[in-house]
Amino acid sequence: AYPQDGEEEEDVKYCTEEIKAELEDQDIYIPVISKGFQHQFWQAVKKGAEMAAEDCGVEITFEGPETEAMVDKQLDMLQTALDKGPDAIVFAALDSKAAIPMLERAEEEGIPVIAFDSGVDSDIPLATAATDNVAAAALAADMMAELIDGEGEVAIIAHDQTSRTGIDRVDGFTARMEEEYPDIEIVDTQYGAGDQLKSTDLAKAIILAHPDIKGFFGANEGSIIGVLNAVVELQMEGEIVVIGYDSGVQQMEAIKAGIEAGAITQNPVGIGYKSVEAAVMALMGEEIEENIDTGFFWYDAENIEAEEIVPLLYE
Amino acid sequence: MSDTLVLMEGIEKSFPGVHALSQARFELLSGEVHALVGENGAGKSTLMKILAGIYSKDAGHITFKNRPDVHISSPRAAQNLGISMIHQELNLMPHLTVAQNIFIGREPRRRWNFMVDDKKTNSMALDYLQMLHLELDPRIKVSELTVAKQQMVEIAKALSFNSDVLIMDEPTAALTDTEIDELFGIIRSLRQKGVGIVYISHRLEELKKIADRITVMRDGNYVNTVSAATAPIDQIISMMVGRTIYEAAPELPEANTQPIVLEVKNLNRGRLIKDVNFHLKQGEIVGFAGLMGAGRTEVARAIFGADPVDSGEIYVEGKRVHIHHPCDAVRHGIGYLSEDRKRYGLTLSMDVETNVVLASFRNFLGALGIVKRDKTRIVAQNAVEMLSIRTPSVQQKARNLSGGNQQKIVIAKWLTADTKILIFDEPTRGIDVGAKSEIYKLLNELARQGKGIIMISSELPEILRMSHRVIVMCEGRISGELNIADATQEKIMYFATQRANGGSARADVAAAD
Amino acid sequence: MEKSLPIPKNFSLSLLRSETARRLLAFGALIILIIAFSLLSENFLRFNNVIGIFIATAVNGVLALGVTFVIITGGIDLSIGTVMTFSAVMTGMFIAKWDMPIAVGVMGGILTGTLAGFTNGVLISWMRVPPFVATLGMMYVAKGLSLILSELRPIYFYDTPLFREIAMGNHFNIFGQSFDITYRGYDIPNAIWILFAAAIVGSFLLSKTILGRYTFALGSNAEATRLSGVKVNIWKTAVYTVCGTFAGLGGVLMASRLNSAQPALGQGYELDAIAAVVIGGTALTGGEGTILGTIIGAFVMSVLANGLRILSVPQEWQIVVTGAILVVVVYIDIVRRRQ
Amino acid sequence: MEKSLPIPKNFSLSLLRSETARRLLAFGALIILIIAFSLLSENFLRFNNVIGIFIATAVNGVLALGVTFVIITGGIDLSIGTVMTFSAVMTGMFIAKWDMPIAVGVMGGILTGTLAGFTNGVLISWMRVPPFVATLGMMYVAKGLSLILSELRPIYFYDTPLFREIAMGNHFNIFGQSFDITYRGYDIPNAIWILFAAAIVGSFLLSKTILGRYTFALGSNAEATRLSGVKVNIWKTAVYTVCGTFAGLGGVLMASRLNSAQPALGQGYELDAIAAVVIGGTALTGGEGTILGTIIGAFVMSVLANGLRILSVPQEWQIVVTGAILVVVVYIDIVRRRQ
Ligand SMILES: Nc1ncnc2c1ncn2[C@@H]1O[C@H](COP(=O)(O)OP(=O)(O)OP(=O)(O)O)[C@@H](O)[C@H]1O
Ligand SMILES: Nc1ncnc2c1ncn2[C@@H]1O[C@H](COP(=O)(O)OP(=O)(O)OP(=O)(O)O)[C@@H](O)[C@H]1O
Ligand SMILES: [Mg+2]
Ligand SMILES: [Mg+2]
Repeated sequence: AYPQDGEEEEDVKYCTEEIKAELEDQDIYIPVISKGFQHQFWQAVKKGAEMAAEDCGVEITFEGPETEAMVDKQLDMLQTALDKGPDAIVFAALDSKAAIPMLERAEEEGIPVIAFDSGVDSDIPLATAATDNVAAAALAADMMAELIDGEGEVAIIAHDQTSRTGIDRVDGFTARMEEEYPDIEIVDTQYGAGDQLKSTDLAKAIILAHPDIKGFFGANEGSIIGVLNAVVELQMEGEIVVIGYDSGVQQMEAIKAGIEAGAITQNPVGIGYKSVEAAVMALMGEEIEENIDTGFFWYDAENIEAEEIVPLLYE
Repeated sequence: MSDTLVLMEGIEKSFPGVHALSQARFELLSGEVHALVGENGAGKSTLMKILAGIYSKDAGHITFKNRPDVHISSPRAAQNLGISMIHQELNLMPHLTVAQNIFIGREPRRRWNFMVDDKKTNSMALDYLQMLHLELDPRIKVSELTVAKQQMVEIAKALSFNSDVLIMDEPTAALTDTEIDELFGIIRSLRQKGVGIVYISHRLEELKKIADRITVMRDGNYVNTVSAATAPIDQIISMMVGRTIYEAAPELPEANTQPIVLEVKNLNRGRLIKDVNFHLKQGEIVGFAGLMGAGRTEVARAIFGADPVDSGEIYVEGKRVHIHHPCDAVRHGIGYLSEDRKRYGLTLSMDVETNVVLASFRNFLGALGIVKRDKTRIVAQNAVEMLSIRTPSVQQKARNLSGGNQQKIVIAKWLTADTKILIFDEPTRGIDVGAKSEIYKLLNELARQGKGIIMISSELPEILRMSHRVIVMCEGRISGELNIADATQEKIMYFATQRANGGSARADVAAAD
Repeated sequence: MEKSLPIPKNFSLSLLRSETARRLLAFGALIILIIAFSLLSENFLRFNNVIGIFIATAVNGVLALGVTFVIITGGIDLSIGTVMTFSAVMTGMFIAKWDMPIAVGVMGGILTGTLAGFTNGVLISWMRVPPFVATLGMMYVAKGLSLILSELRPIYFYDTPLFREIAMGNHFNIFGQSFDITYRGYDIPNAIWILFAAAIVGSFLLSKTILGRYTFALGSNAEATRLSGVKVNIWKTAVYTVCGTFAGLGGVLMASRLNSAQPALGQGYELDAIAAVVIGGTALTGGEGTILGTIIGAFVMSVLANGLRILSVPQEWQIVVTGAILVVVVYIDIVRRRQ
Repeated sequence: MEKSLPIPKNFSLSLLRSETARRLLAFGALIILIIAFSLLSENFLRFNNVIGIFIATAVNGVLALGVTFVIITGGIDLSIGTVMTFSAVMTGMFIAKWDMPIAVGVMGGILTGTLAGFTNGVLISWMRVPPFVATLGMMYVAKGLSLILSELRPIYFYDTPLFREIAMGNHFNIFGQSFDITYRGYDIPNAIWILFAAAIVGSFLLSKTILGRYTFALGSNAEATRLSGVKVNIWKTAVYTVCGTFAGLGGVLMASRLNSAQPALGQGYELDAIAAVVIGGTALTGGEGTILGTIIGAFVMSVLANGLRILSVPQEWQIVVTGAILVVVVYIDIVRRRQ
């Protein structure tokens, strides 16, 4: 196993039966505004959020715009959420700066805000439950370097060239390669909008354009599935070191089958859970940690069944 | 007074596959009505479109008001020179009002030359409409008018240019006699003012009434120019066709004793069709006469299932039939040839072959719905031959044929469908004498074969010549029925003006004659 | 001929009546939605939410206004979404990258839209590229250019706080006082006034000017218009240029609202705008349409989106409901019109 | 008049020539692209890449085939992208959730597309909703339903490995042997054969059958067709149904290739398909078009995408180039046709 950020803390849930009973009487409503809703990652976050809601006896709703480009639609959602008179808000900003006026309104109305997934450039959120995507992608770069012996050509398929996560992961991976591994060359970086089919065709073209390619990094679930499809369709299983991000059935199967070397997983369920929990704690007047690092982890065929990894993965 | 306004010489024009004009020539004096005649596809419209800046000529010279070699590059350029044209096909914007249509491109403007002055537009339009004795609200949308009224709007529009040269391409095709008289009155007063008028028409009997000179064209060539007053019609016709044509004396149709094929009872549709009852016998031609907007087209469309009706019963060969859609009508053996072929008759971007078999594809189907192309081609070629449709081949697109030949294609379509009842709505509108007499022959032949024919026509001579019986409509009602032996133009006019609110002055005049 | 105009007053009245009735349909849909949502949620009619709906309508409304012109000519403009983005990015370039004054940036942004629209117009009228194709091409080009110019990153307007005031300030506010007290100083943002001003300008252009007249004429019968000596190419180009200009304004509003130019946003917005136009009773076949209808259509869209959110309807169902309502409203409109 | 038919043979020949020429244009564009990319990158013409291009064309090509019919009638179908997804999801439901045999699932998926197309057809012909609106509504509805049915999760076909063979196997492979040696046993996948089979069926339908004749007639003049006694509503519905069926096939191919039904994908695919049709010389005004053109158009799109990727052109530039090429090809086509 490759535990990150060291320590394995024992998870203590804040919401006990008593707290749940107490909160249930108050009809607490906490809208969760995410960056998306169709992707599995967000569905896993939603699952975590719902678990926390269940544990704490509060009501949540979960919504996010269709693509991570729709900054204004997200603001509309945030505004509607505020108009519903919520008790707290849990929010993953597509563009943290653009959202500030809305957050100011929340502050004015005394509604506590918890940020998740990526932070907001503002001190309004009481806490942020997020993954350090730059560091996580850097870990992927390290693993890649190790697996290809520190030299050769690699390529990246990412989901989006403008979204925060897309930028951070590509930057994190690229920067680490440039700084630490001079003999590794990133020959191409393309973006497939998280669309499995487009990503497949992209990855295929890249592999064919660079016959000597040794490694491939897929920066989100849709992207890595594209890479895997490309490798399978070209019957090059095992010839290219494939490293992915997040989880999902297909990726996990590929790791077990040895087609994919391994992947970085965040803790989406944890993110969802922790952020709603933090919102509840704020409502209860508890002291909360400002940075809730839900961490990221490397998993591969060896540790995919491990106790500490399994809960982080979603199907 | 008689200065030469326009002189066109050596005009050449080719379209893909068609040499439409070769060494065409035309001269127009001020203060004359110069008729341009020729068979369908002779190139009349093409020649005039060149003068009006719509087509550019391939070669030749145009002298305008003694200015040699004027270049007319666009309709706007033509208008600026003082040339305007009423097109053979309606060219109106249906969503705009009458006034807006008349002044399109020349709207009276207000502030900054950018705002339109609708009040002024309407009042100016009203002036022109009144000049034509047309009772029309200039604020009404053109789409709500009948074809005839739309044609009158086109005429009003052309008049409003106050041009020196006014080209009228079959202006009377959609009009009835009263409107034609109004129009002729206007033409005469324009002539008085020194306007040169080009008058294209297939109604040769009109020419004597209105034209000063007649230029004849054939196959894109100039044939001759003659004086209207002296040249006999026969001579003009033989110049047009280059041969003597079938012109049998109108055979007086004998009374028909055949069984009834179509019976219509109590047909009603709003205020357009009021309680229409009539029958049609096998082998009979029933002429439907009436003024514009009398509701003849509405009745035809209603029988054909093209429009929904409020009530009414239709019997085909004694059996009650329910027609909700044209396909029901076709199934029961009824065919309808509409009055506006471009809008309702043809698929213009498709070839002649498809248009000819469009109503009868089901007769040419093999397994899996495969169309037997070889058969359809033969059928289409036969039809082209039979009706002498001028087309390079049956693969030519319908769009590229002249108006008259397009009309023949529509006729061919219904002949191919082999229906026993045929409704012809203005079958000879825009068709030259040669083709016209062929169509008359055809109608007679079809009647002899036992088909029942309804012929809607605004040309009274045609009605009188072809029909066994004449039904006259007025304001959606059948206002009279005449046996051909008793029918005269006067009697028909009398019934055609039997308005519900006590008749009209004009009817009295007609009856008094 | 004393009764030369037999039914003049009546007729124009009955015309008006049918027009009003038609507009009333979209209006009726709007009222029904508003009543339904108010009954189902007390939060719906809260002042802040109403303002939110208005703001959410502003950009889509402005885009829809522009494309109304194009649709009346019987054309379509698929590029407005990304042209809006391109304009926003250009505004950002002017103000944030090249340090120009705000006014220059705003003008530059709007003119970017104008230019894109003009290009569409030239392609469509002189080069006879069908509108769907020309504007589809422009959709891609504008999208790509936005990404290239912005170097794939949002451009922020932090150094020019006034820029955000364009949409979100309330300097033109006329009712200010009365709302100040009751609604915690939350005033009506300029975006809303700009939307209405744009609608008034659009309405003026469409119904009073020569441009509007030719817009209808082109949609009704372009060939007849040409044969009447109207320079149809120029006017068609003008119409697309107007549409692009509105898209440019939309871009400025969007940038101002977000206080940033987001280069990746925009695609798909054209469909919302076209849907608003269609719900507003403008026929895609051309020849008819109204600005009022478009504005109402835009409100139907945003009230629907907002109301479903307020009711916490699951998002996947929101999508289904939006699609269904679009078809139903248009269908009822058609049935009404046929009568 | 002996020479009543002066130039019959010649004429039909010259027509044919011009038709061929027109097709040749898109074909010419394709050739130029292929030559250019081959010169710029040696990898472009590698067997695997060529196969990659073919596979990448399969889904878009099948969608484009269907929408060709609709476009020839003068209509449009914006729903094919999400209907494809909906069909994929339904296939997944049948096979993976309800444990039906693969054949049933495939039929079910295709029929889902048929049904969606039929619904479009009914809305458009009987209820007179304009195609743009009806299919825009269907776009949303199909998208929402895909998400709802799949519960926002991909549906995997892991228990039925044969399913993936539909697109990616090579059971129909006829050249198998010859390629086996050189290309590491990499054969021509079924998806490619299916694309060509679909094209042949489409071509047969369009040019040989009554459906095809009426498709053209509807696009040329629907009212004249109706007044010829053709049941236009039925045939128009049939055309949209055919289009939906092709979308359904596209969904099955997509699901098979991805070995999963991805409910969130699909929107935007309709524009690619329409672009392919248009590049292939089919006019959006209706009345004309060919299947061969569409297939070539689809290949132009995927060769362009593939070549630019092979050359590692930055993606934002790829977008710009695609938009520009779309307009240029159509423009040249128009110029050619005018002559
Ligand atoms: N746009 C066009 N494209 C191709 N051929 C054309 C076109 N316009 C006219 N023609 C052909 O040119 C010839 C002359 O047509 P034109 O319309 O001038 O005849 P016309 O004398 O006006 O006949 P009609 O009395 O039937 O109106 C015909 O053979 C016609 O088919
Ligand atoms: N779209 C319409 N809206 C309103 N009234 C109409 C419309 N079309 C026709 N009418 C009216 O219906 C009546 C019948 O018109 P119709 O076209 O049937 O007359 P017609 O006898 O065939 O005349 P024409 O000789 O002009 O063909 C007229 O009073 C006309 O004004
Ligand atoms: Mg003519
Ligand atoms: Mg009539």
